[in-house]
Amino acid sequence: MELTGSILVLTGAFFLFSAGLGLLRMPDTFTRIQAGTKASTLGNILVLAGLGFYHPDWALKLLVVAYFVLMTNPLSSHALSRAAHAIRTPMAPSTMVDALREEGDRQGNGDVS
Amino acid sequence: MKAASSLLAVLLFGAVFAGIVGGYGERESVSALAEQYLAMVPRELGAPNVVTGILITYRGFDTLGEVAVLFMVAAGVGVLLGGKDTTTASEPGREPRRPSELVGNGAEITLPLIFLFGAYVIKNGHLSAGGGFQGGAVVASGTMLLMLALPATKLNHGFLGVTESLAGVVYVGIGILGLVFAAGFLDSHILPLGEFGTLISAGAIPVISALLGVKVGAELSVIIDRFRN
Amino acid sequence: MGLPVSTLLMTTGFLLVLIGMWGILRHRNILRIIIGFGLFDTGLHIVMVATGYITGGTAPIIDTALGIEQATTRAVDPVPSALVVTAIVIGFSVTAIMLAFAIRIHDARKTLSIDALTESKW
Amino acid sequence: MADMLLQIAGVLIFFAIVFGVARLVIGRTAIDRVVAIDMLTVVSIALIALYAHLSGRFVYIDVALVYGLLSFLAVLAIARFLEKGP
Repeated sequence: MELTGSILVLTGAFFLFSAGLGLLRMPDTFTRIQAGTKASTLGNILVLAGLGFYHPDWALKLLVVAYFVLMTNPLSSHALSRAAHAIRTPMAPSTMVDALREEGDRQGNGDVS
Repeated sequence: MKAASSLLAVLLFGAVFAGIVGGYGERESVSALAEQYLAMVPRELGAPNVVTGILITYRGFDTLGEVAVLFMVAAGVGVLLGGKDTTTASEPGREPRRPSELVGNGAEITLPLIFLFGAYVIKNGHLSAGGGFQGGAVVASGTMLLMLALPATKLNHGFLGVTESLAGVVYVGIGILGLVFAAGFLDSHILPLGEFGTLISAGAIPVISALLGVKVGAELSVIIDRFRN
Repeated sequence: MGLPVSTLLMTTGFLLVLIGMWGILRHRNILRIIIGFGLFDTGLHIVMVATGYITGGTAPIIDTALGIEQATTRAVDPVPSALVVTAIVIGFSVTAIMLAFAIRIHDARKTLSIDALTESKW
Repeated sequence: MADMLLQIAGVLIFFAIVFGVARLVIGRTAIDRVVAIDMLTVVSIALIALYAHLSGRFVYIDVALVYGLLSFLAVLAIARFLEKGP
């Protein structure tokens, strides 16, 4: 039981570590947003699940925290990346497709909203 | 010249602070007053959270004054900013961008959770980390999310004002009841202590905590709404 | 193991105070001055909490992990914590009033620089 | 065994925080810094939960929840502020 919990915590910590690494190493803002958000959300939930194995009586509160992070973290990074797109943050030279810009052009206004 | 004098001032303060930190040894035990509080709050008041016990009962006057300060701030911000919201809101051509649909829907999912958590923090003020002020701040941050994600919503200032005033009046009324039925103003022994560590316990502390939470939440919501333009 | 916790906390708090003081003294924009004030405030809160820490202390909330008998020996000093709750509320109030004044100044002068406020000098 | 795994996890989380702070310091645009703050908050929630386990106090979990709530609101507000453009 405890071994399962600690392995889950270790996996989560590895994902958090890779989130930090991606945040530092990725070439432009948008890739940093996706690296920082996805990996850290998964890592956080894994750490909380591992702690749930240690303390089964804390499980409900840990579940609430995990649910909250799962709901809010993608939301805030979505708003952030939309803002970054709106103020024309430069993208990495290797970017091929800008779907949000194309959608805005198709609707006839340059300003995507 | 000005930069040099500012730097000098900051460096002087830095030297003073360095002296304070260098001469400070970490304490090994709490002071006599704190030991008294730590021993008396669970036994006399029946509240597991010592900080809430101190804030609501032993320093009840202070908390009452604090709530009065918040009330004055709400009134002052209303006086400073209240008269102009009708002119700037209807200004054409400066329509703010609507937040995306995802943010709106996400806020609708998260808002009940936040308000529920605020109520939880308020009601668990005497058991766990929390209390009236903290829970009120959580409720007010829910209001802030409402304004960020759904900008078209209007707050009912009249209702919030009446709620806040009622909570304040009942708070002072409980204080006077303490004067009549127990040892002094804002004494929490007017209700039975109950079983230690349960939700309905610790005398009047949960009631006062709930009133504080309602009052602080309403006041902070009004203040935040005033700053929206 | 290393430095005591309260020394680390006090160093952090005093550094925040110095950064806030530098911001208050050197910036001409009112919003930046208000942010400097906020840093100053937060740093002082950290210092106040640090003075209440005792070695190996834990939160002064009595539950299954901290019995009534252990409370006087293992819990941290609750008095600075209670003071900091008050201080946070007062700091919030002062910040709200300052921001309201900043909005009024921006309405009247169309600028946020304190160089525009000339007539109140003595 | 389990304790050693937890210690390794603590070291990994420490390095995640170091990388986040590095991005916070060198980040070229304001958005980069906000992303770093957001990531640091989520890492801190995990760290607070881990600390609650290590010290055996249930009450610290509430702190993590409040922390996540405040960071979420701050990032939304900053995104809305930045969206209006300079």
